[in-house]
Parts: sequence; C-alpha cells; structure tokens
Amino acid sequence: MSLEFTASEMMSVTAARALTNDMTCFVGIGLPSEAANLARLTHAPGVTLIYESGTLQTKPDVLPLSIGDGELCESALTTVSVPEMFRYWLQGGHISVGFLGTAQIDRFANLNTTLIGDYREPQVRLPGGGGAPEIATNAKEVFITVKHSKRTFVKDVDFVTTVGFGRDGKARDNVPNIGRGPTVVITDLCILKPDPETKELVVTSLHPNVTREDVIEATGWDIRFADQLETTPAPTARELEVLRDLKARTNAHHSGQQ
Amino acid sequence: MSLEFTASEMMSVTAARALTNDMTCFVGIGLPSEAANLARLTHAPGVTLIYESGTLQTKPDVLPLSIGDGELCESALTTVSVPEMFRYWLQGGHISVGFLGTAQIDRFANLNTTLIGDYREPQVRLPGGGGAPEIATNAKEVFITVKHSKRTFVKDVDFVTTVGFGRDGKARDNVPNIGRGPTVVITDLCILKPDPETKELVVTSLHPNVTREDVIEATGWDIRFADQLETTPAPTARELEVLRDLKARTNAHHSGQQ
Amino acid sequence: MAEFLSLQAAVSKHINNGDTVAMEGFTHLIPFAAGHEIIRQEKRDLTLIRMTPDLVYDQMIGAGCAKKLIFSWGGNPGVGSLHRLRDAVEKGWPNKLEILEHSHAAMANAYEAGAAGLPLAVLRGYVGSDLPKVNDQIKFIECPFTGERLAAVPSIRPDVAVIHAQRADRKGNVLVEGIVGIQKEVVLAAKRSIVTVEEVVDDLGASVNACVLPSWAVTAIAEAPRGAKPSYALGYYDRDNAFYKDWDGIARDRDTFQAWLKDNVFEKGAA
Amino acid sequence: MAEFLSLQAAVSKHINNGDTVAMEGFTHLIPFAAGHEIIRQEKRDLTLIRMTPDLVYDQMIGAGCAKKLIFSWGGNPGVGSLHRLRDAVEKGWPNKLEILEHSHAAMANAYEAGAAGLPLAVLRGYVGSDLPKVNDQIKFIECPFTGERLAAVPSIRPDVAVIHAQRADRKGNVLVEGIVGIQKEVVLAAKRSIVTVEEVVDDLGASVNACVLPSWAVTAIAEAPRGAKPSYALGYYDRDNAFYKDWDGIARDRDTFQAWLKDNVFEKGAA
Repeated sequence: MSLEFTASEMMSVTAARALTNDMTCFVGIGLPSEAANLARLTHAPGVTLIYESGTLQTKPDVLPLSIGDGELCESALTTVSVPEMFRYWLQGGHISVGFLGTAQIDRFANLNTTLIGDYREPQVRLPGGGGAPEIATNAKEVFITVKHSKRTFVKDVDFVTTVGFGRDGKARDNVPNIGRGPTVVITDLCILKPDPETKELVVTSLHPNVTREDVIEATGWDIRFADQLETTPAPTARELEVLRDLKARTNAHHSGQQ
Repeated sequence: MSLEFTASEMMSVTAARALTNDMTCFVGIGLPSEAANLARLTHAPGVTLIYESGTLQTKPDVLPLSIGDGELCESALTTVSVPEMFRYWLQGGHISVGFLGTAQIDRFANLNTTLIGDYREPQVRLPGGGGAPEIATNAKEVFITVKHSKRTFVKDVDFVTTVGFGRDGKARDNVPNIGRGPTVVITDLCILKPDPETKELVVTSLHPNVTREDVIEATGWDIRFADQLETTPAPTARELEVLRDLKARTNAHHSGQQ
Repeated sequence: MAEFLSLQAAVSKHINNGDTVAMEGFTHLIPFAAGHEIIRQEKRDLTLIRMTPDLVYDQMIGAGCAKKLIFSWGGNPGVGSLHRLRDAVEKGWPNKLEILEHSHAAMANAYEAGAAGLPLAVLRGYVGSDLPKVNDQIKFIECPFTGERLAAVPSIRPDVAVIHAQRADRKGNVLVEGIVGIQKEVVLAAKRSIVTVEEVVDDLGASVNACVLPSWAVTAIAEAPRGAKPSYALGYYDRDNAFYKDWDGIARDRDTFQAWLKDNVFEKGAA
Repeated sequence: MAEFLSLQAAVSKHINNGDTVAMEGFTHLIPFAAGHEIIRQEKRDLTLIRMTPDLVYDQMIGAGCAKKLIFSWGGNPGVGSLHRLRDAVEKGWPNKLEILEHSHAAMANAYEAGAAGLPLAVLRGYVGSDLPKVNDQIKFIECPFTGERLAAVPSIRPDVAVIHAQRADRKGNVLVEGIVGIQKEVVLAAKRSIVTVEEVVDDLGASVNACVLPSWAVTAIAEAPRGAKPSYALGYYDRDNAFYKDWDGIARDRDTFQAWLKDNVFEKGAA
C-alpha cells in the first residue's frame, strides 16, 4: 500500500534523512529548520541543533518562526552571545553541517539571498546574507534545501551572497581553513550533488513520480543527470506522521497568540 | 593628641585617599588592593573595584590573597571571563584608574616586574607583567603604590615591563587611544607626581616625620622636590581603625585554613 | 551612573537628528517601545544599525526616521519581506534610504570589536561572496604569522545604543537573560545608551555569571513594561508570532501602514 | 562526545611527551589533581602554557615535566616567587627551562582567538613595553581603516587543554561557574581536552546563560573530587590560602620540595 504525500513533505523528509545522529548542525530558519527537527524527532534523536541566535543544542517542541523564538532558548543546553556563536562555535570549527535555504541557486551551488536585478537599482530586494556567507565556508559541509523552480534554479545567480563553488566552480581551491561546501541539494523534485570534478550540480536521485522532464522544466540551465540515477525512497508512515504532527503543533502555536 | 601609626599604614591610608567615589578602579593585588578596599570602607563607599580575574564591582570583606579568591566573585555584581575583562572592560575604556604595585620603578615611572639583570641570564627572575602593561595604557590614569627604597627606586629600570612615560619621558606623546599614565606614586615616605613637562617624578608631599634626606637616601637617582612641598595629612583614627580591622580579618582568614 | 528617565525624556535627551543609532536585540527583547517613541518624536536622518532590522526598523523607516541602514538580514523572520524597507530601497518612499550591508558574522564581530575599543574586527569571512564588491568597508588583511587572508571590517561605535532588558535594580544595574544577542556589546560600543526594562526591582536575582550591565556602563534607564512587544521578553511574555504574520498585510500597503502608525504609535503615548 | 575515563587513563591516553599542554583556571578551579597525575606518569618535554603558572606548574617544572613555559605572570599570588620556576630559569634545575612571556591581555586575547579559530589576536597592547624585544611572537599591524598601530600575537592552539570544573552531567556536558577565567576558551582552542570535575550529576542545574561546555566539545572527563585543592571550587570548597603561604618554604629548597613531591604526589595514587 502506498502512502499519500505532497512534494513538500517529500522534500522535508529527504532533507531530514541527510542528517545523522553525530552531526552538529547550524540550522537556517524555514525549510532547514523543519528538516532538522524532523530528523531529531525520527532517526537522529542525538543530532545537535544550533541556531545563530546563540542557542546551543536546542530541542524545540514546535518549529520556531524566527531563529530566536523563546522555545529555542528554553530547550537549549545553554545560550551564548551572538558574537560567541559566530566566533567560537561556527568559525572555531565546531559545526559539521550548515543547513541552508535560499532564494536563488546556480549550477555551482552559489546562493543569492540579496537581490534580483542590479545592486543599486534592485528589481526585488531580498533579506540579505544573514549568517549564510560564513556558515557556508566555516561549516565542514553544507546541505541546501529549496523548492525547485526556474526562478530559483538559475544558471548564474544575480549576486553571490553565499559561495557554493564560485562562478567557475573553483572558489574553494587552495583556500585554507575552508569547509567542503555544498555536498547535497534537496528539492521537492530531486536530490542534486556537485560533480566531483567540475562542481556543477548534477541530479543524483529523482523523487517518486518525478520525471527527468519535470526537473529540466524547473531548472534554468541545461541540467545534467547522474549515470546511475536513483529513485529517492518515499517517506515512511512514521516520518509523515511525525512531520504532520510537528507542523500542526507549530501552526496552532504560532496563530494562537495576538 | 597624635596617633601612632607605621610608615606602611601611612602609605595605605594615603593611597586609599587617592580614590574617589566615582572612580572605576582596576585593582592590582597586594598594596593596591589594600588601599582600594580601605577607600571603599572609608570615604569612598561607592568606588567600583574590578580585579583582572573577571569580578566586576566587587566588595570583599577580607583582602584577597590572590586576584581570584572566592570572596571576590561572591561579592561581585557579576563575574565575566578573563578575555572579556581585558577586551571589553579594560581596553574598551571603562576603567578610570589602574592601581598598580611594582618591584622597580624609575624616574619616568616605568615599572619593572620582569627581572633584575639581563633577560637571558637573570640575577633575579620576577613574576612578569600580568595585567599591568595594558592596565597602564588602557586605563585613563594610573596610581602606583610601592615601598620606597634604593633597590626599588632606580634611575632606569632594568626592563620596562609596563610603561610610565618611557626611557625619555615621551613614550605617550602622539600615541592614539592611550591613557594619561601614572599621575601619582604613593610610597611609605612621600607622594610623587610626574613633572607636567618632563614627566620626571617629583616629590610633592612628605609624610609626617619624613625628611628630604630620608627620601634622597631611599631613591636611586637625584630626586627633585616640588617648590611647594606639602606635608601629607596623618591618618585619622577612623582610617587606622578600619585598616587595622581589615588586616586583622584578612590575617585570620588566610591562616585559618589548611 | 545610569540616570532613570521616562522613555520620552530618555529619547528626547539622548537621540538627536542625524545620530547613528543601534537598536539591538537579536530576535528577543527588541526595543519596540523605544522605536515608537523615536517615531513619535519625529527624529530624522538617523543612521540605523541593526543586524536584523525586523519590524521595529520597518516601522521607523516607513515613518521617515532613517536616511541610512546598516544591517545583515532585513526580513520578517519566517514570514517574508519587510515591505517598508523594500519600499524605501526600491522606490524611495517616504525617502531614499541608503543601505550598507554585511553578513551576521561580520556585524557580530564589528560590535564585539566596538565593545573591545578596537577600530577593526578580523574574521574568516566573506570568502567568495559578492558583498565586498558592494560594501567598501570590507577589506582584507594578511595574517603576519601565517600569511592567511582574513576579512577586516570597521568596528561599530554608534552614537547611541538602545536595548530592552528584563530588569534593572534601583542602582541602575541591568540584567539581560536568555537570548542575549549582542546587547552587552552594543551598549559597551556606543557613546551613550538607553536601556528600557520590564521592571525596576530591589534585587536583580542574577546568577553568578549572568549578563549584567553595571550602572556605570549605562547612560539612561526607562521603565517600559511590555516594551519589547510583539517581540518577547523571556520570563515575562512570549513572542506574538501572529502579529509578525499580520504585519505582512499591514506593511504591504502605504495607506494601511500609515493608518496603523497613526492608531498604534502616534495616538498612543509612551508607556 | 566526551569519554568518561579515570584521571589516570585520561592523562595516559591524551597527553604525550613533547605535547603543548595548557592547564588553565584563573586563580580558581586550578587542575592540581591532573597536574599531579602528569607528574606521576613522568611526562617529559612538555611545552606548558598558562597565564599564571601558580603552584601547579611550579610543581610540574620542579618534577622535570617541562621544557618550555609560555606565561604572563609567574608568581605565588600574594606570597612571592615560584621557587621551582626560578630555579629552572636561573639555574637550569632539574633542567633548563625555555620561557616565552606575554602580558595577561595578550594571552587572554590569544586564547580567545584560538577558540575563535583565528591564527592571530589583535589588541591595543604592549605600548612602550620591552616585552616585544624579548618575545619575537609579538608583532604590530596597522589598522586598514584608521592607520592605528596595534599589537598582534599568534593565537594559542595547544595540543591538549586541561581544566577543572564543578560538574558534568552523565552525557558529558560540563558546567563551569564563578571565576570562569579562560576555561571555555582553552578547551575550544585545543585539539584535545581533559576536564576533571568535582562530581558527575544527573542535572547540571545550570542557569540559562551559564558557561556550559557541550559534551561534543570535550574529549575526556575524569571525576576528581577536590581536584583543584589547594585552589578552590566555588560552591564546593575554599582556597587553602595557608597552603599557598606554606608552599614558599617547601619550594625554596630542592630537598624539601622533593620530599614533598614524594609524599604528596608519587606515593599517592590518582583520585
């Protein structure tokens, strides 16, 4: 019997599976936070979640709306100042995975969260870099989760807020004390990984019921597929149950107050 | 009726009087700590005492033996880390007075707490700089208290651990973001202040019953006296009582334990 | 020593048109009451500094208080855009807003360096990012020991820091608890500081290593109960996440924003 | 995750001859039990780093463990000299000791930079001091924004950090309270760390912003009750100031020192 699930649920479950029990994960707000907490509530109860607000090893019962909700602090091992978070814990080398979302991503996994158009006359002004530029270079590796669309997956980002592998795929070469960079991108359609040589993102696994054409249609460059293209395992009943409970709790919590 | 007091008590009382209620004082261990706490227990109950161990605004009931005795922490407003103490509170410009002792002092109020003799083949190895080198430059001004002797008051220190006004009296000239340096030196014989022009230490006040000859005899250079040489007021009965109580409490406390 | 003032008096006395003002509180203890008082007093030409401008700066920018914004993440967390900020940047309404943007790491380090009295902060940052191309304050230095190329940014030394804290004691010592963010740093980095507090108490009840700002490191304290709403104050009230979501609709349109401002700021006095 | 070991096993496993070892605790929580275990295991050629060498390094130096000392204040606080340190520096007994000395500010900044993963620390320091003449690790850089000359020192990144703390929970999270010194920094700056604790408990009882080292940031934990004696552990026992005074007499003479070492270290096992 096959379960019903949405593309968005498929994305969250797949992103969650990327985390393991022994990881120390610096969590971005939104999709990464949902995935990271789903991991913690399912197969990786020991995963250490860290938010840039200073909350070390936090275990929120509902998803935070901001990266500084009270829930994060109250359930944390301890809470440090923001300079300490960025200096000692991130730059100090204690983060195994930075988990990021983005507004735009290009074929070399560079991320743009700054603006669409020209910097001085922006078409659309986005929030900016936040923690991402240094998470992407100081964490040992980076996971990215983002919905797949032609607007988001572009050949070249308008602005490199946060480096993946640079405009030419070589930005990390010979840079001392830099992490491996993005190792996986999880979308609602597929899983992509950088080619070991060129660093261009390649589809390595299609989610159930997604075709190559779906991905080509949603990608702004001539996307490549791995020779050994896999099919992502569908969510399990337990994964879906935990995810739906988490989201229901979260929605009830965030609208209950005025 | 005149009170009996020792030269050492005279020194502590005089040093204490240099502090006022509105000062934030970074306190060195030993004589400065005795003077600073005497000030707090007499005329300057509001003086803010800070020790380099991280204890902010501390009010010890007995004198600490080390700069990190439990007494300092338990009676402090809060206790911060040592890097924070040196970065935010001292270098950040929040200290009005650094109160220091020394092993050697020269005519330009340079302090040596490093060694006697040659650096690589020391005759006597002293403890070293500790907090003093940066206290002396980052505090808005510096008070020094030390017993007067020819071994201590030398023409040129063997080693400038902590700058007063340098080998030539000009070390602070045109240096940005530097404090005024030593403004007063209090000994068991007299009070010395730097000449406004040359920065050479000049005796401005003799303690009761001390002669010019006593000071000349105890100083390793051709010491000058101010034109308007004053006589330091003797300790009051209350100052002596508080000082003696403090020292008795301290001695009882530090020997009571094994 | 800190002076106890009304919020009205503190803002009037310590914030001047044209000042560089840093109002901090990293997603916690955001000083909304102070922001509203600044709007009511129609302060102008402020250079506003804040890692996460949040709704408080969206409101102040929309009200015309700011000429420049220095920031590192300008969104409504978990909701979307700051529409007043975008309108100012994209359309120049109600006035053109100059922006200078950093990453969080750089701003956190710049506040830290400001508190430490240094002119610069050094970090391993901005590698491969385009931000140094659009922010000429970002430079790179070479480590004299290892030769490594490191980023350098000027420290932040604002004219005025404004923060909200849980409580002060009657001597003016201030306790900040929970997500302490960069509150201590911004107060120590600034020339003057205004701290609004939930309450003034006899005893702070602070633990031994608590984040306490001594009275002599603070300029003015104003009691402003619920002064962080719709942000939150740990131990006092929760974040009003529903208002954060509603703000998206209010701020999207100039008229609804102005109506909101009139009803909720101009026609309300200081606490 | 931190591994729970006996003190004997922790020292044996993680400290090798020739290692750079930083044992910290700024006049509080000084890891004496660990120092004695290092003496018992006859570790040799250690480069010892510590702001205030104190009695623990006097003992280790006198016992022949050290070839080099990096420090900023080497005295018996409030008492006088460290005679074993002086004997090693002045007379080469029991072996020649190389020294490299800093100021407290520079060492505190160097630990901070080490914890922050940076190769250098920048401070406004050493102005007018002769220390840069005898320590070639002290350099000066020019601020690219203001042109100000600032001191730079290499960050401290020891092979092993050793600290003593009040307690750990059963997962290996560690609480340090009171004068926290540079304990957090040295553990984060080091490749490996050994933390001795007064006790292992179910719940740390830590306040919200307490100085807690997560289990995944610590290498090994060893229970060592009264492991900081004659230093102290806030909340457990007081500083034994009388012993600090007595040490002056014990350490002044090589024979009395060696007799003390035999009776109090070699003939006592690890806690």
